[in-house]
Amino acid sequence: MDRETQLKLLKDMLLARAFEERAAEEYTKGNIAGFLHLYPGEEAVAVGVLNAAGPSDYVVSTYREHVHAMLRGISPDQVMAELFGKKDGCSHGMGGSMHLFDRQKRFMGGYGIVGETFPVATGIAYSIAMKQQPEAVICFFGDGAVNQGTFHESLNMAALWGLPVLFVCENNHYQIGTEIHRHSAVAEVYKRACGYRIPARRIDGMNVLEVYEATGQALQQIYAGTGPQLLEFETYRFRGHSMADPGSYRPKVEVEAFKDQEDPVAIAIRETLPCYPSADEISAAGPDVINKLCSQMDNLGHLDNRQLEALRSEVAQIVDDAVAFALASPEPTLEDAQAYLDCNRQQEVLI
Amino acid sequence: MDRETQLKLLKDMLLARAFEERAAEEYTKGNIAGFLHLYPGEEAVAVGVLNAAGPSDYVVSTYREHVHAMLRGISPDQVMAELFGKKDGCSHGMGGSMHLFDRQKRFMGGYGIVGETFPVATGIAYSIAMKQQPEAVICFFGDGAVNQGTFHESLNMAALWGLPVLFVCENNHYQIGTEIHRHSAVAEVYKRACGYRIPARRIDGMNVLEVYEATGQALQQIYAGTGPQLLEFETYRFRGHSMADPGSYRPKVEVEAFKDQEDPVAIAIRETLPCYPSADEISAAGPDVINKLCSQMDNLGHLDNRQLEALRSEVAQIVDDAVAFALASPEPTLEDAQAYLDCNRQQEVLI
Amino acid sequence: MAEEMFYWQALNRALYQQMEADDSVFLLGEDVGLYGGSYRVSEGLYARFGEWRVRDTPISEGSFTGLGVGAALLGSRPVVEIMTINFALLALDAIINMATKIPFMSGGQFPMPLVVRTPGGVAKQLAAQHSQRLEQTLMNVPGLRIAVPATPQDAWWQLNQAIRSDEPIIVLEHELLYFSKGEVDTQVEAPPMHRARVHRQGADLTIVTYSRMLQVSLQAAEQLSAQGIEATVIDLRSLRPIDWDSCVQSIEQTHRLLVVEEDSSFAGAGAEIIAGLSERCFYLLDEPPKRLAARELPIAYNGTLEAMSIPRPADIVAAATDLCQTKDAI
Amino acid sequence: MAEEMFYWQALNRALYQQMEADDSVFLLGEDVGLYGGSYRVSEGLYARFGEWRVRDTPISEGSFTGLGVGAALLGSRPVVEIMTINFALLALDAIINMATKIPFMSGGQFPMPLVVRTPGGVAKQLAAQHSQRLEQTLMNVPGLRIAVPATPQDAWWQLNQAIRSDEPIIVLEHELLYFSKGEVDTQVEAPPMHRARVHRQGADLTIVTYSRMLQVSLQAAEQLSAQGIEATVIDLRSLRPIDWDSCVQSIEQTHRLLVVEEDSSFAGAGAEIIAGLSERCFYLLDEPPKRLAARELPIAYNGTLEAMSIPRPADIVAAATDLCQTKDAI
Ligand SMILES: Cc1ncc(C[n+]2csc(CCOP(=O)(O)OP(=O)(O)O)c2C)c(N)n1
Ligand SMILES: Cc1ncc(C[n+]2csc(CCOP(=O)(O)OP(=O)(O)O)c2C)c(N)n1
Ligand SMILES: [Mg+2]
Ligand SMILES: [Mg+2]
Repeated sequence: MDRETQLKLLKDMLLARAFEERAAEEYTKGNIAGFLHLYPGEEAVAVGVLNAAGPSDYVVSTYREHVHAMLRGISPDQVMAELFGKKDGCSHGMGGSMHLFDRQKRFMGGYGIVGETFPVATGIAYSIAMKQQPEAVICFFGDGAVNQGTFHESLNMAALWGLPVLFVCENNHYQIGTEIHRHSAVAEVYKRACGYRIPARRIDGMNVLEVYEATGQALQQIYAGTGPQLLEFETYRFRGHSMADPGSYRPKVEVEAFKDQEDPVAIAIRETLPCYPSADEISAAGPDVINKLCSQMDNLGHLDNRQLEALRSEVAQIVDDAVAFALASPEPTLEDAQAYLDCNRQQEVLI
Repeated sequence: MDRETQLKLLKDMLLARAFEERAAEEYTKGNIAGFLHLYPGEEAVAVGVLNAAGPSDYVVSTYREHVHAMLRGISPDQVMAELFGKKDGCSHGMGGSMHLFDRQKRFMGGYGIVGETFPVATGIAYSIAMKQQPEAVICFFGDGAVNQGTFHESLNMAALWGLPVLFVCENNHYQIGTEIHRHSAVAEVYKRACGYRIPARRIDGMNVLEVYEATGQALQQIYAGTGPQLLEFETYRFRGHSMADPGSYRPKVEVEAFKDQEDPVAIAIRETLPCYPSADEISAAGPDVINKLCSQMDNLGHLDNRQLEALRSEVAQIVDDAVAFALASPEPTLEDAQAYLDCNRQQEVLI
Repeated sequence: MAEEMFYWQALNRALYQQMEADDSVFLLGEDVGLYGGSYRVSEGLYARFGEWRVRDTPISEGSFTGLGVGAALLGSRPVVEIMTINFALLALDAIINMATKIPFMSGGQFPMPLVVRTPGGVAKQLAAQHSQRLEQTLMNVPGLRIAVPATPQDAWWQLNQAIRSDEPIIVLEHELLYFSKGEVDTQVEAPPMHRARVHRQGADLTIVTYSRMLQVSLQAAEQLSAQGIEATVIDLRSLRPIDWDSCVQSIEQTHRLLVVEEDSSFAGAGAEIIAGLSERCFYLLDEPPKRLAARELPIAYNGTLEAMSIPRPADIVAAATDLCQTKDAI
Repeated sequence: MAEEMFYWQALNRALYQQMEADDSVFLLGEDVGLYGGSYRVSEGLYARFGEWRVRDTPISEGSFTGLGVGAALLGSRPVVEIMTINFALLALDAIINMATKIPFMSGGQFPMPLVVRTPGGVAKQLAAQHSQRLEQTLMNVPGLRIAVPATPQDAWWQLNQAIRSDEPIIVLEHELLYFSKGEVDTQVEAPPMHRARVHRQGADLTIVTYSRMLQVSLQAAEQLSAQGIEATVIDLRSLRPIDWDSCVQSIEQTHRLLVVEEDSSFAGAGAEIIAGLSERCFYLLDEPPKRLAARELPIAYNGTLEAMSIPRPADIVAAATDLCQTKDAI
């Protein structure tokens, strides 16, 4: 992979992380309310998948979708404004954090009811197939969503009719507080696809490069008309399920282990910096990989560390601007709300 | 297998066939109404499975369950009376053909909404498991039902918690008018169990002896506490989906092929009669297996053919009696209906 | 111009017309294709339009209705057939929490040209699980429309309108209406989908009803007329929105209101009709408004009990007579 | 004897008491076990009773509710928690077409001691998909009971009663009530589950309400009192059946009726309340009965719009004032 792509991936991950951490802050301040599900820890999945996607592909996501939305080109301004419930948000303040939409960007929504993404994506794919377009739908879902009946029903239909869907499981091992071995009889999500004869792979979701490559391959096959594919990305969320969740059901040691050794942002930094540390250097770095690695790089006086800092401030600026934009945006009115509901009412006037 | 058991299986199948054909007649006469789903062609499944079941096992079935009910010991009188909507029916005229129940016989109901048998059976099994009883639940369903979300959800839970359920698929290849390759991405139903790590086998459902043996083995394992199992029985229904269905979507040649060569009653007769015809004799018999085989037997002057006739008249008598019983039974009243609904209301009086 | 046909035929023609006119219209549901639909509604369409536009589905109501929602997001115009409304209980998330919410939640970006066709009601001894009447469940959903055609003409008009509309719409048919016959004029312009229709004018009381109960009410009105009571019979045609004006206009004449519905009384569709008209016609009514509905029981399989469970012409006559007792006194 | 506690604690205690008393009671739902329930209702029970009696489930609402139905057939007493009512749309077949039909369809052979607990209503900016109010959907189902505890005391009473009952019962809680506080007397005998409670007596109008709108109505009643209007506030406590007598008795005094509900107006729970009371109190009412309900819109995420979408104390005051305009004239 060329260094430019790698830098793009790194920047996307840094922005994702910065955006989400800022959203958490704004939630604490009271600027954001409702359920707020954040993405830190899982960045490699969205960044890898959506950088590999084509511009005419459609995306269907869950309530944990801020990063997915931004990666499809919805501006951080519009996403942040939506989290603030403002009129300039991408759903004009009607949807909030869980329901980002952008018709033009083919971002077909964040869905709040677990399991809804399956039929929606399958329906979009049906429409594509009817029109015989070389497009695909990317359908995101968590490990917990796999046990919903719609997973089964939709995958069967998608396979039966050869629909162009890439099913993407963000397996962070938890359905809120329930660990995957306590919610799934088969804990390897990709194996679930066997019941539908859908090609499936499990990929390290902490490694953005692997995610990017696997996605690209799968999409090529889908464009070629071979029907749906499923990719399972193993990942981990660093925060609680939502801002309302203290996350106390997870052993601290588990959380630390993932944070220190597997932070996808750290991995991306490592992979992007040209002076890649040796296996020895990494193991010498001990558990606190990110910081140690960064300071090691720093000590070595790499130019790229400055570049990294530049990236960090660039994304910080983007996030600051987004918050300013959101704060400045007006609130939608009741008339707006009525008009949004009536978007499907053409000229007709009801009694 | 001892001859007595075989004779029992044969008699059960003959009764099943005679009962159902008579039900069709009574429907035409107007004594039975609503949806009437008949079982001819599939007898080997219910007869094999339920003869292998233990007396303390529970059974959950679908709307095509007259035969299952009788095999659990509900009298043909009570079943026929229920089809007639009479008070002496096993559901006192409230349920009809699709909703036979008998608490004492552990016949836990016929369910009319496709896919309901899965969670009901799983719940019964949960209750058994809580009480640590050496009992099992037998859950019947069709090939079409496999695509309902509840299949997936329930099998996952049953496997996850090791519940004592025997999932029994009566694969007659059709979901009303839709052939299995047009409704399922994977047409081998037993393969669907792989997504849950549930042991599964496919068995010839036209061969009652194989059905009986496979069921016995599966139940022994379930009693031993190894969790759920799934058996797929390949079978065929000779009639339309229900009395309202002309069945014209099926190629005539397919129907004839199954009827002539695979009639489970014919197979049971063949297997039960001590003078088992040779492979040559069978193939010489040509496509019209049942009749030719019977007349061959007859020509040979076998005692057992008389026994067969005796069995036939015995079941004919049982069915005649059932119709007479049903005709004589009174209709339930509105007060009865209210009392049935209020069975769960203890002494309490509502405002 | 008008032609006599079955209700199912009127629906069939409407589907044909819309599919001919617009490639983005497609049907899906169990046995709609090769089999031609359980009630023949899609007969002949599979042969004409092929499997992509007339799609036989697995038994997966929740997801194939959701598939319709997804396809509608791309501008397709899916017509989902749920074989009977009993199975719609499995598809309510798709209808209520997806189809009707997306246009709003997206801030107006996604219209939802989805039609869900399904027969509801009590048919002939199908027993409790197959005798759902879910109209009131659907009525409480902002952003949803419910058309309830009671005649072949309305079936023709309303299905055509529903497919052309960008709103999510339930076309609630009735199993016992499919083989009823009536005149259909396919050329005349349709009234607005939600406009009620006065089927009969009478000065003594207003009967408000919908779907199959229209026929039962019209029979009762004939009998009442023989007794000297003249009823106005209004077919709502739409349960969301309700055409209040037509009802109020009639009550201005009759001062008496009887609502006849097939669902069970408590919190049924009639509750809204009574409540809406009590609020609007408080000073017009001479007598307490009355509901005639199904009993508060699941539907029994037994035929006699089944028949007793929902309003019959005699029940309507009795209720109307009762309501008009004071008529001569005034 | 009485002790102050949170609503969730009252529910928690009731669960504990019933599980201690009867081995056949068990809980199931998402995160009810190790996590202790999203709203703490099952806190501590997993440690005390173990995984078989406090079962964390996969996200499979349709089937785990159906599992409860199956277990109830064997005499177990399942308490199914559906994390929020929004997900109950996926479980309606199990509730409506299984749980409430089986006792009847089996000819009275199988009582159905199933409890489904779930919080409904509009909470704090959870947006359209998480702001369902399904009370009217459940109200139209014969054979189902719906308890709507509005106070910790009722939560304690009604959950205890529901678990002991052999009927299928929905205990409809409210996300914004879990952390409300109140006195709970665990020793005093409970009134019948469906009995309404008069929370406040006043001669000028009757406000009938339920669940969280009780608190809002009581606030409004205080403000009204300051204006010289005295309202009776009735908490229905049960939406099926409804205790009509308590309402009628009050209207006999006040002659004015205002129904306050959180669901949307058209065909909501209030439709039945207005209809039932219009039928019963036609000659008692001085003014048209009035409903105050949520707007006919999905709930917006935006906080200001959300607050404007459901009744606030000021809205109730305005409606009541309006209704009592003629008071002095009489
Ligand atoms: C049908 C449904 N049931 C329950 C919930 C509540 N809920 C929200 S997120 C969630 C866990 C989902 O887990 P998973 O699919 O693994 O996604 P993750 O949150 O881990 O990304 C649950 C139970 C819901 N939103 N929808
Ligand atoms: C949820 C649901 N959808 C549709 C139906 C209508 N229906 C009744 S039986 C049937 C086909 C079932 O096929 P299968 O499971 O193979 O059982 P079979 O009838 O072949 O024994 C259908 C679609 C139903 N009863 N329930
Ligand atoms: Mg997860
Ligand atoms: Mg079949």
